[in-house]
Amino acid sequence: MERRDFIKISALSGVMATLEGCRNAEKQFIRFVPEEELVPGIATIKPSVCTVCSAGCGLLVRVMQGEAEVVRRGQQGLIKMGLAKKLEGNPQHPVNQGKLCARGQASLQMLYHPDRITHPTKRTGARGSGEFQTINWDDALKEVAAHLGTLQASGSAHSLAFLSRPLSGQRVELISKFLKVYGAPPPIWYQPFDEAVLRQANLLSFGHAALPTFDLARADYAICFGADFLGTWNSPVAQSIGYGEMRQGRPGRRAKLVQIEARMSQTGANADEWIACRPGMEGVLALGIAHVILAEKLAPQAAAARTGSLIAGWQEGLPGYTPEAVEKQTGVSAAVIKRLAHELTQSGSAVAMIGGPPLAHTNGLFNALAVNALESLVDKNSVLSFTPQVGDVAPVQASLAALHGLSAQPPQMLFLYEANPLFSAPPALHVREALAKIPYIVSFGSFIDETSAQADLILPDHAALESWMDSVAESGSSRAVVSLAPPAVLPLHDTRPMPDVLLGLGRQVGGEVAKALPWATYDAMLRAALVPLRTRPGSIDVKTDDDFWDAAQTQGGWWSSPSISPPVPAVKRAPLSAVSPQFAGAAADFPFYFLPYVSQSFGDGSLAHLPWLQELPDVLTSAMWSSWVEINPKTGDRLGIKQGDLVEIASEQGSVRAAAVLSPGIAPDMVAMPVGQGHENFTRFASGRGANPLSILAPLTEQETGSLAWAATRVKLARTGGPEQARLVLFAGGMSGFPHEEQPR
Amino acid sequence: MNALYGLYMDAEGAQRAVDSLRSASSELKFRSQQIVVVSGEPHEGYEFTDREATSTPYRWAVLGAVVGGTTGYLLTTLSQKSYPIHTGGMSLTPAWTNGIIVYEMIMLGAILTTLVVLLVGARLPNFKGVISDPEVGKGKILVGVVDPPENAQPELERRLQKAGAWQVKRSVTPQP
Amino acid sequence: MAHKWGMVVDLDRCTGCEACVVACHAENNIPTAGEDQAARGRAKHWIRVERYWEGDFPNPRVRFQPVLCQQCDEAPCEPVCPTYASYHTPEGLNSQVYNRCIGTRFCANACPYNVRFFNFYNPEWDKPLQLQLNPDVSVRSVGIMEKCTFCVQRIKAAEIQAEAEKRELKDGEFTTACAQSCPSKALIFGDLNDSTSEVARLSSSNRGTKLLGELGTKPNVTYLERGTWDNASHG
Amino acid sequence: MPATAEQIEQDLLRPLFQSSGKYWIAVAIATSLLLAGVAAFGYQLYSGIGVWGLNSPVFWAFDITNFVFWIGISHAGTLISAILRLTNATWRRPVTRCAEAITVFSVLIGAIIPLCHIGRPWLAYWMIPYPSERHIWPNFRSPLAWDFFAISTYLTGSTTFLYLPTIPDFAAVRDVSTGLRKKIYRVLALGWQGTPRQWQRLEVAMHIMAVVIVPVAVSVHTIVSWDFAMTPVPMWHSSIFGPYFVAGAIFSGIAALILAMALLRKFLHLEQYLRPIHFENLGKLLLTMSLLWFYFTFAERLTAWYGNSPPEMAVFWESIRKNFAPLFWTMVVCNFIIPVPILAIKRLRTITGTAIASACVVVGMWLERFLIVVPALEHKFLPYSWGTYRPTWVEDTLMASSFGMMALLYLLFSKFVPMISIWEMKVGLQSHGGVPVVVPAESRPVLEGPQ
Repeated sequence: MERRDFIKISALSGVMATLEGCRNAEKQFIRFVPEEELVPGIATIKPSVCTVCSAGCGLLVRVMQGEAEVVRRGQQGLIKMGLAKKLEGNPQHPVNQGKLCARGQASLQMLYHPDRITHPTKRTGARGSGEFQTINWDDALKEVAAHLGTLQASGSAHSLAFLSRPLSGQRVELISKFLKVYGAPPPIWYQPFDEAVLRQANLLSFGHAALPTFDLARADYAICFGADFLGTWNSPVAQSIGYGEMRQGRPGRRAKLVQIEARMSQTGANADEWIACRPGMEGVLALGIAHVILAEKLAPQAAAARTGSLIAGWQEGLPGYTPEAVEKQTGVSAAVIKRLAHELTQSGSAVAMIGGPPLAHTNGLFNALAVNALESLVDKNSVLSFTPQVGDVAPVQASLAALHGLSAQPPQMLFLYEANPLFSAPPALHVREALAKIPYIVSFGSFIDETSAQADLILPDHAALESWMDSVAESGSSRAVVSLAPPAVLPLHDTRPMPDVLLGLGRQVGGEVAKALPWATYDAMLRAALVPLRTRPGSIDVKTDDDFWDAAQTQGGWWSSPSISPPVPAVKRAPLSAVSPQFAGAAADFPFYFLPYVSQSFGDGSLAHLPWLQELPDVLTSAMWSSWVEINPKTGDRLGIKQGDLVEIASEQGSVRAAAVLSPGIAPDMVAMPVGQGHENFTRFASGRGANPLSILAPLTEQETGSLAWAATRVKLARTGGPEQARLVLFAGGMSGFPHEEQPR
Repeated sequence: MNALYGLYMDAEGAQRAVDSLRSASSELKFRSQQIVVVSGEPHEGYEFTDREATSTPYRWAVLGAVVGGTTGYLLTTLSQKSYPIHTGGMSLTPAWTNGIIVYEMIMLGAILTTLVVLLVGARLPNFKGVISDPEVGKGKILVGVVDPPENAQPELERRLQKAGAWQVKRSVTPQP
Repeated sequence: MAHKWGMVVDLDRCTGCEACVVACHAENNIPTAGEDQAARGRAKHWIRVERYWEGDFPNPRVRFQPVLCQQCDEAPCEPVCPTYASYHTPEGLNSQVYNRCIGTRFCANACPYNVRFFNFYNPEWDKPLQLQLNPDVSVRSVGIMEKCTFCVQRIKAAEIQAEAEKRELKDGEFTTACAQSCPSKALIFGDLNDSTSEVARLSSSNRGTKLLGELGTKPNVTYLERGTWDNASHG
Repeated sequence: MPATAEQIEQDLLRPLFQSSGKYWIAVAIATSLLLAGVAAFGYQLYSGIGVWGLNSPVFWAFDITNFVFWIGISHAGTLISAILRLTNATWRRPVTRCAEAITVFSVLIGAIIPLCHIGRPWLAYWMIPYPSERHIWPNFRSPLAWDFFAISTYLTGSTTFLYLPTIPDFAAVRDVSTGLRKKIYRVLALGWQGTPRQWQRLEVAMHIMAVVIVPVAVSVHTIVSWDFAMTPVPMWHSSIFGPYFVAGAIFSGIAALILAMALLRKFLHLEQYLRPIHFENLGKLLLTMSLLWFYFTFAERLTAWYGNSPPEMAVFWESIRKNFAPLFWTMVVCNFIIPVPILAIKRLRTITGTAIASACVVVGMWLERFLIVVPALEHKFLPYSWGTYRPTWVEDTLMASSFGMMALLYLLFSKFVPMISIWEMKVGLQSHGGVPVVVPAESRPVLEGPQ
């Protein structure tokens, strides 16, 4: 065969793949040519920013030419354009260093999702009926501007609310500024699994109201209280990179990982030692370990004097926390506690981490402070640090209080951006009722979900890859990181980027607002905000602002030269003494702790609409397309529940049904459900699939910070049907599951 | 085509008839090839049947087997050699597996030649001039002379009768 | 020098995050089966992370084991194919020539690792999802087998590049989609014939084993067993 | 008891000239089954083979089970009749043709099934070795390529083996029939006349064929077994498979033959030709094979159990104790527990008895093939990748239609060809001065030596 043929071939196959997709693909086949003889096409690589979670990883987008149906000036047609084919990590980016998690890569499907909202649409039917009609942008914007005008004129500007998922970077600035000058209260950031408790604890213990950064490559021993830091918590990619290093990156020096949790997470599955601790007692366990260290003088007490000062009785060596006493409260044997204490102090530099469920109890802050104290007691090598920030922008805090406020007095007008409280907030918070009372709701969402289905007007945002993206890394790096990227591809649909729409609205509203937001488009605002970084020592060393701006775009952002901001003396504060967690539901009626956990595939559920993630087998259960409840086999035997049976999980707030998965990795007195499925209305791939554990949560909050205590609900179980009712799709073992494969060796 | 023939109850009679016809062939001016015997089933142990015995088909079958085997060998090795393809660790022309193909081809060769040899040897197919008589199906044996010389017919008829014919017929056989 | 592509899977680094799985879907145009087909065992994952439980509560242990085509030197899938659809490339890959495949599925049965997948239907993508399809990779039609190719399209691209620049391929200048995405660097891809390459170095590690090596398939994927803390700490 | 050749000819030609309403009903049923299968296959072609219950890792199931089953059945005729011919067992005469017919038809079906089961049936011809634009030849290393050669050889051979001894009977029909029928049979008879020369050549040819067809038959089923034994699949990769499959094939073949004979005897009123002695003798053969089958099964299982390699034991227990246990033990009952007593006890070894035993064996042997194919594929080496299999209606229909096809072909055959070789029966008469060969069993050995 000749090179010329190859080119024909690759062209053919290219056209076939991009245009035809699957249609009679066989007819398109170039016959008899081995795959390895096809000549690849030309790709251009463009930087972008991952917005799936708060970690803010840097992306490289593989863009190749193709033909797409697009909308231009209301006209639909086929044009040749660059199409994003694949998302990779940006090797230069300090956070993810060229790596990318499953969720980040799958976010590519958000761009091409068949159920994206392609035009501005106006509600025609009743709220939530899902009846919308297309309108053009000018009318839509006029309408919103009119509402804003009348609201301001009637002197009730304060009753404009902006509900969004926690954002990062200049979008936060833009929204906050807009509301401020307009005269409205600050934006309401909501997501179910917020980190308010940990930020507060870190502020108290270390003087940083931020998520911690762990340089695991420096650790010889890691003890982790509940944080799924390899899966979904904080900055998973960065932490996984560090994990790889601490395992096999240093010849002859392999760190030990001890995971303490009552339900085995993906991280727990990788631990050398997995210890089940009674839920909410993690803090006590930490102090028990600290007690041994202090009592046996295994480490200089001074090391933790600062952080310890926040714990009652620390100075006296925690008399109340003898291993035996702690064993009673936590269920972890005294011998193990002692051993852990010795291991922690004898092996090089250790680190203690906390995150996830332990913080989602009514005593979350105490648990956090206790582990922080232990951390500073054993961390000789400053494995823990905080990512430096440019300026003093505090990370946005998702606050349940604000959501409460929304329910308390519903505003006159609501902007909605990618937050979906109707799915992710416990019904007990009555968000649905609140929304019903709001006369006018505008959503910027790209998809119809439970909440945006309530909107009166939808102004669909560009997909991330179609927009100017920026974000600031809160953690995961020893450098200050500002990620930035221009659009990677042209827009496919008749959508507009939310920031530009907001700026436009500002102009139309005029007055103060227009003055405060002088920028024509968002990139102008970005440039204005970022260019000052040129003078700071960092990844870009150029003379002029223009060069800086270009360099930042090609590099995918700007990052400072390495420098870690060490923990600073703790805030002076009345020491906290052990508080035992409160649970909703009496142990007699509701015998099981209920743990809704962040799903490996769907995060908090906002990714359930991506087919790649729906078909991604959960790594521990191998389940796809379904939702399930994890039950200890012994509990299963006791209640006559078998693998795949349909089980009803009932709390005081209500009940959900899911398929049972018998897992040895969960305490007999606990059941756990992944969050993400159970959407009533969220695209063809997620709607009406499985059950939503958040919908049976009690509205308990963490006492000190008032954030949702999502692990503090108790439930009861009952078998309500066989496998045929509960569609549990497992990848392992095809149709019927094999819960306990043993390696044939 | 017409024929003069007698029908005989059993092989002995047929044998006698065949003998007397043959002895008369020279004086009555017809070739012994014109003598025809037809039966509804094979008979053994008589001169007129066993003189046809032969073992050539066996030799042909063996030859066919050899040809078939060679074809198989060439088919495999030649195709593998002339279109060489990457086989990882495997040899390009593996004797073990090719042997199986060769084996099957040997058998096929033998079968086909046997078939051909039979058809040729039994003068099949042959759709013209088939002499048959319904009585043959009922167990009689037909012995006669094809296209007998006119003047010889009375003598032939006599001889057939003398051999103990159950019946003697002079037939213009309709083309079957 | 001829290349010999191989991979190392470090079970001690693998966290089971399955970034590799999505990466593979995106790179290789693997269609989503959908719930019903997945329930019937037709979900396609060229690379999968197997999970094995050992022991029970309170001391359960889990071992993750990414399994992809082992690209065997002595591949059982190759000799059984009557049409040479599954054959051995000059660079030692087990290639599946889709166009030659008539779908006997014999190769899939012969494969001890169950890493070959069959197209039970023509693949379908709801528009405009098909715009994501990678033009460098054929879309497989109904009735044929498919499997991990070690991202042969990337290999080809790199080789053409190097050829154009008149130079040898450098170790790590390209890698497979799965290895590229793997956050903990549990997957390392490279040229086993290049003694200086990382993959060559690691595959000779004393933790190295071959998956089902006892079958004598001579895989080009090496698994590095999990380490234990005690061994590491005490020298 | 047919005394004369005339009688024989009348009796055996009767079915060709007159047939009952029952016959046409049977034909109708068989045809509709066949058509249902054709429809199902069309549906499968249209929507993809996904309409089957196959999945990963169970890539073969009903399709290959039926393939092996029918190829197995095919060992009824050719092998048996060939052996009986070579050993010159004269009681074979009424048996051979219906046996050989079974062979030809079941090989035909067996050869069709793989064409339906491949992913792209329209490309099946790529199996044929010929210089093509693809610049590639079949891979002669592949057991499937061996299958292709073995089965086509076997089909050619058994067809010839069936046709040759039928020529004189075609001639007989030709001579007694008129009109169109005469024309047809004139062609079929190739102008056979019945001269001593022709008889000689025919018998020699039959002898050669009998010699050749036996090793072919053996090789065919050995090669079928190699489709499994050549792969490193637990419980497949075993050297016993060759003989095991051949024995099983003959086993099921004889069973099928007995069943067919019983039916023919009843519906074609051949009581005087297919007599207890035949069922008696075939019954004894079946008994032998049943014992042999048990021996092989035991040997195979014992080796696996004693070897105790985990992957094999997974499959082993799956079939003996777990999901497949019911099927497995049904198989044992059908292939051994029921047939052996029936066939061993003389009093039970009647026509009905042997027919019942045979019916069980046919079922049992189908199950055996299923239990060889599916449990092993479901439980290969890596437990995470295990699967389970359920057939769909499409597969059920296709299977049913394979039986329908068999029935139809057989029915039509019995309409066009005397199911018992007329001339061979006549030879039987003549060689014993009018006394038919088939005399009561008690007075004769099972197989008689050459006379």
